[in-house]
Amino acid sequence: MTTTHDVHTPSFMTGDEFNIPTFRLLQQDGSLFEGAEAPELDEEKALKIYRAMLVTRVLDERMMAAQRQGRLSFYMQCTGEEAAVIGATAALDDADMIMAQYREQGALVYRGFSYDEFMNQLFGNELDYGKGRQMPIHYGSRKLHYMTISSPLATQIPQATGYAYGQKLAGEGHCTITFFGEGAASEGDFHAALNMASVHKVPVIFFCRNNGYAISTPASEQFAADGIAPRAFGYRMHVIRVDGNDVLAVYRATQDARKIAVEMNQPVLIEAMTYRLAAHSSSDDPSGYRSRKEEEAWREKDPILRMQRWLIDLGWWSEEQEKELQDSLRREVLETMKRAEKRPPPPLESLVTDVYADVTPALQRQLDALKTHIRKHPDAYPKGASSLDPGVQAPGSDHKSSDEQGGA
Amino acid sequence: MTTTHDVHTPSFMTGDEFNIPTFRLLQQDGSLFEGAEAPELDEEKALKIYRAMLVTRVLDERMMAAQRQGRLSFYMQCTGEEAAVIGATAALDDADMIMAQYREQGALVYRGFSYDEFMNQLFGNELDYGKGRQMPIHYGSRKLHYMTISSPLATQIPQATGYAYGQKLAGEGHCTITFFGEGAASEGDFHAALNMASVHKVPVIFFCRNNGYAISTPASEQFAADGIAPRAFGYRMHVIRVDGNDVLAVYRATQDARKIAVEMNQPVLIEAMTYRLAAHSSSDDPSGYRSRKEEEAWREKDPILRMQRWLIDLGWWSEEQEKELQDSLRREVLETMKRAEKRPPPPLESLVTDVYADVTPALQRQLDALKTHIRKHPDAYPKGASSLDPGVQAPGSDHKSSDEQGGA
Amino acid sequence: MPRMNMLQAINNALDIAMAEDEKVLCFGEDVGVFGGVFRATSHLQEKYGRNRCFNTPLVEQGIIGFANGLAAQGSVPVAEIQFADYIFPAFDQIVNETAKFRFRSGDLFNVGGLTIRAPYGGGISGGLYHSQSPEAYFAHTPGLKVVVPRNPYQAKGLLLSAIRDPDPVVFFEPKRLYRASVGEVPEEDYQLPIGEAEVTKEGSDITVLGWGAQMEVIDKAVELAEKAGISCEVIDLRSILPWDEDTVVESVLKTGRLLITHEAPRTGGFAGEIAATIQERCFLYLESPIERVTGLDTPFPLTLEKEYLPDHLKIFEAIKASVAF
Amino acid sequence: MPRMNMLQAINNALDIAMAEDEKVLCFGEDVGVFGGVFRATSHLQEKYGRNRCFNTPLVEQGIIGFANGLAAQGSVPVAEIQFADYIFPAFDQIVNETAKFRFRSGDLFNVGGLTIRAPYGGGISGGLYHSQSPEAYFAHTPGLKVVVPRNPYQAKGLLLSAIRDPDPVVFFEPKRLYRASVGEVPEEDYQLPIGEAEVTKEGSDITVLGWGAQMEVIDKAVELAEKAGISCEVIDLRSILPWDEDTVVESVLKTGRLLITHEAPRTGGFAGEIAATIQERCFLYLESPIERVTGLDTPFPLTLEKEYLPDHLKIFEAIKASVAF
Ligand SMILES: Cc1ncc(C[n+]2csc(CCOP(=O)(O)OP(=O)(O)O)c2C)c(N)n1
Ligand SMILES: Cc1ncc(C[n+]2csc(CCOP(=O)(O)OP(=O)(O)O)c2C)c(N)n1
Ligand SMILES: [Mg+2]
Ligand SMILES: [Mg+2]
Repeated sequence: MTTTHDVHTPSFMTGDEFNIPTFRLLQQDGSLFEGAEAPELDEEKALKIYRAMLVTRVLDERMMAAQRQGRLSFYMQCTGEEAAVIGATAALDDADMIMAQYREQGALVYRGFSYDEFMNQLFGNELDYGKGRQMPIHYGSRKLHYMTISSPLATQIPQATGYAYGQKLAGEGHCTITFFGEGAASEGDFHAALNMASVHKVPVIFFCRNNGYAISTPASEQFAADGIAPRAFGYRMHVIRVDGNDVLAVYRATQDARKIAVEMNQPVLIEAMTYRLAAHSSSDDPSGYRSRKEEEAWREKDPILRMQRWLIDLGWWSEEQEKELQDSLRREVLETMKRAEKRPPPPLESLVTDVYADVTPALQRQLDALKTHIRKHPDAYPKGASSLDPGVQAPGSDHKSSDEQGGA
Repeated sequence: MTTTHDVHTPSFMTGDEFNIPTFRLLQQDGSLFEGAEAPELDEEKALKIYRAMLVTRVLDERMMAAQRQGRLSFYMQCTGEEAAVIGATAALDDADMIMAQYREQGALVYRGFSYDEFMNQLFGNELDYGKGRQMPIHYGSRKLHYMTISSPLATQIPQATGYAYGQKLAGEGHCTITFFGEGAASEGDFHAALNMASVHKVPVIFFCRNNGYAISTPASEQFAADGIAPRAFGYRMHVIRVDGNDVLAVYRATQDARKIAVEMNQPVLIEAMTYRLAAHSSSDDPSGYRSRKEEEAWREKDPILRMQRWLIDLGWWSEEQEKELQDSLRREVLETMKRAEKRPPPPLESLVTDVYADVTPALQRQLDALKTHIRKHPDAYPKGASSLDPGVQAPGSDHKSSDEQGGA
Repeated sequence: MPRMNMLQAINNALDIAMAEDEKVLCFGEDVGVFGGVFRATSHLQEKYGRNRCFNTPLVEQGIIGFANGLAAQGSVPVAEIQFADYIFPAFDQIVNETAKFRFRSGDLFNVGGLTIRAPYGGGISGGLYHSQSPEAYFAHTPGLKVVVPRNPYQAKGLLLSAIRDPDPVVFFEPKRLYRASVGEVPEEDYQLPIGEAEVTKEGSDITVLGWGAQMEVIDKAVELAEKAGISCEVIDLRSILPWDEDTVVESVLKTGRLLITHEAPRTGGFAGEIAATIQERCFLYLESPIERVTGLDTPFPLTLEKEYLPDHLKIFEAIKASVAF
Repeated sequence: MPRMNMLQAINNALDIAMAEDEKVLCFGEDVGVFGGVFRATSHLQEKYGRNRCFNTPLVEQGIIGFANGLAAQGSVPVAEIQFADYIFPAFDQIVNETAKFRFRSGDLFNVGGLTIRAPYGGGISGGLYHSQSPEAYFAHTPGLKVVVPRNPYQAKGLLLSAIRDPDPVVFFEPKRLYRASVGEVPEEDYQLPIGEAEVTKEGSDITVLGWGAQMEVIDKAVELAEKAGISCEVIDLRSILPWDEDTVVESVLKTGRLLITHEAPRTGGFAGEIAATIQERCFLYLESPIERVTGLDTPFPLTLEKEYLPDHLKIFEAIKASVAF
């Protein structure tokens, strides 16, 4: 069962006997570390990555502002972690499955989720693929192989193991990546997922964004060990720790991880060391549990700036391009936001559809009763009434919505 | 957060980079390994340990036979794992808490649980501390600091962390040990327990009996790593692997672990490498999933024989003593079994007591209705009727039973 | 027609489903080489390979998490939980994930392919943790279907439907019937409808409703009642969620009386839901209060299991009381 | 008397309990320095130290497992689950362990000291996973007590009782009332009884029953009803398990009508249990079917939350329908 040698005096180990290094390529000034080699990345792809990082940042800034203005009920930023999320996504095949936690909108941006698609979800309007059922930031896209976000933490991790097992049987050479925070990694589901992936030789990449906090709980109160990485040893799983603010290192590590997953059918754990620069969410105020100084120190390590400098050094990007892009992105966000806000809510029927493949008789009865009730008190239920009364409902909006689904 | 060095080429680790040795002292012929030193253990204690191992073995043999004769509904043997369980228990303070899985009757034997106490539980009679509510082998003893067994696997592991945290706050220098199988260690509860114990610096010893199987599932389908031990690295927890059939090594390792727990307020993981020599339970037949040859190889490593040889070499034990003890134990088991079998069942009230500290009005109504019903059909419910009808009920048995509880 | 016990019928259904569709996978604790602790998956690994029928590590939350992912991917997992008593570590994956997968994604993704099988119920001297009947927990969870078969024929037909149903199904197998219940079962593929109750006996004085192993118990009680001159209509609910209100309503409108029985504790058990619905829909037709004959509001006992269980005598007495009301 | 909102009242109760008994500990995700995401545990770490009020790792099954062990040891843990929606990973520890601890050990060991607090319910634009009302799952679990307060005064008195109760209590706090519900709350220690409902308004035509945040909604509906000439008796159940059958029975014997409302989905919700019991105990006195006004049998929605919720208008209409039956 075990292949180890005997000893005759008791010796305890703690894991401090060995070190897990951090893989880094890019310094904050945009130059490579001595001895470091940039991954193969042509200008087009590098700029695609960079643009996705910038789009994500701008989207986050604008939407957080919109939330503060009361236009949006809730928001969560990826800010500070764009390199980790987008670097990893760029290293995958676009048809690989992504099962994310909630702070990974960058992955969607990279794969081409449009501003409109973001906004429809954020405002839960009739075009939201999720039909206005989940809180803002719970995106999903079938065409982009991005599993709809679910709030309960870590549940997606064993699901990723299962999804990837199915991919292995299908034999089309795809893998699944699952993103999660160092906090979520405390859940029992994490342990189950890694163990099953190892035992069943599953092509799945477990990507931990170790951003130092789970809401207010610092990593030091989340676990006593040197990060998440050493947990891989418990499952004899390939593991690498990477500087999560270093897009080149993340890209390269994920490329290699994908090879291990797809070619050897073995799971890999990646721990990306990064920092949640913003508040946990629009409901949070970090000043209660961490210092400005700490935040400032990490702001210095901004992953976008780091990549920008590298691109400028290479001559692939310029300050003018930067300014122009930022301006146009801001404009675009605002325009799409205005569009999305104005769209009607999903139809009343959406309350009972998709509970099952078909609406059950009991649910149909409940819907009918609700319709009768709302017809009695239309003013009390403006959203529900709007889809009941053809005068209020945008003509054909119902149909449009299901049309749009085709592109989900 | 992490203290490790940087590298600039990606390097994946799996844990194969380091080895976890197995701590062993005693060879199968009863002599110590070269360089090995026996733990301090006087004759009296050594014989107490040995006797407990033998009592456990004899109890298991007889009760399994009784099960086969149909006298008992179910049974589970500790056979092959006596050294692991009893060696560990002997290294503790008698007031340390034990939270076991179900195969650890040896610990109770060592602490002085009587044959009568075993039998009353096994037959679920009126003297069973558990009032005939749980299946056989679900022992518990408050006075012996042995938590009542619960069938759902691994639930006791985080409970042990909590119990030990309470002990730490109480400041009386006690710790908790929790026993579990390598199968149970796959549960999410295990991961939660270790992580919380590390973070909160809890005096708890996690003792894994890695006996190669979880019912029919071999360890190789339970996890891919080198045993359970490397999981400790994920939590920066002290860990030691020990030959579980070597009572001296287990004793010594647990002594040291207890020191770490109680003096440093730090948790320890012990992985005892052993083998489940018998079937999983009386409901199981291992011939469907493992070979006789494998079983034979492990039978050669019998932990009781190994200790016996050591004792005989020391002149603390003899073949005559062995025979005499075995014979008297067998007799005693049979006699107590007969006594226990004949005892009446727990009273009908025991169906509704202990659900809450006090019987609720609704439960009282349910009990009253049941009594009325049974009085109508006494023959259909001989056990329930016996405690209803004072003629059938042993006089004062109710009272005796609660008397006995005083010693639970 | 061959005779099978319930285990053989279940094994046969799994065999047919796996033979027909290579996307069907069976897994769980000890289901591989050993064929499951009750042997419901016997020989499936041999026939379909280790990739499609396998042991999992001992972690129910992982088993169902894994199964949810597989189903989302398009596979058709049939996950076994060794005992229904051990389904609770997977409760979050079932209640928050399985049940809400389609709804929350607006049907972009679903886990409709998933079937969760678990041996369930009492009567085998299993005590607290090998006897529970947790159907009511799942019946309060929109998005799930919950099915309990009463005999081998039903088990095969309903399990095949469950596996092919577009929604996730929790399939509870009354384990005390595994070997005890034997009957004729067609060798070929067939399905029985999910969501439809079955009137197994017509009668006029009272409707007696149950599911799973209680159906045998009901039959014994009804035999006594009929001897006492009471004409009973008997209904096997079969699907706990969604449940067939209309069939029950129709029956109660006729008989004017209803008795519901289940092994689970009374408070919060599914009989309460049925009673609440029926008193509403049949208010003016009820001639006596709807009776519930259930387990006590306690954990499941051992030595006094017989006293705890809602047996035929308790049902018989309740039938008499209802008719005499 | 000072005015407090529900959060302040809860914080005050915890403070009193911790000051009085050093065995009382508060822990959970973010409850330490931060004082909990809703700030229910504000300043407790400051006052009582990190040993008695602390953050746990993010693992609900561990939090409750740990709490069970602590309670068995003799401590008095008050464990917070950040949202009731996230209690399900701990379901096994609660349902199989907490609830059965005393019974299975014949009272050798118990976890009666345990209280589990969780913010619960809808109305805060929380969607599927920040809105659930899972009380019925726990109410089907003998061995647990389940309590839901309706306002700050009730919250403080019931929480102090829960902490000191000899049985484990699941304490659900209607989070939409946290800041919205403000009232007079005595500064000193007091307890309110667990297991007793409260008649908050007397009336003669119909009994309207609820708990938690629904009580406010009921009050609005009743106001409309009284204006329409219908005299309503209002009952706050307060304890879901054990529940106070006698108070409800007494009221229904008087009014002849019963309406029960909760936010949770209808099927398998606790209103079903109440209806089933009351139709049995008040059969001959009921003048109309017992009505249930509840959430739909779906996961909790977001954009159409208002349409989903059992609001005062739905209750008002149901009151009218019941009286007009
Ligand atoms: C099962 C569960 N428990 C608790 C929560 C509440 N919650 C939401 S986010 C969060 C912190 C997560 O931290 P981490 O995993 O580190 O991710 P990060 O926010 O840092 O990206 C918590 C406790 C939840 N969503 N699900
Ligand atoms: C939560 C849970 N799942 C499944 C079971 C059924 N079961 C009982 S023992 C067992 C195997 C345990 O193996 P291990 O932990 O290695 O202990 P061993 O029997 O080898 O001592 C299983 C699967 C259970 N009791 N609890
Ligand atoms: Mg984090
Ligand atoms: Mg084992």
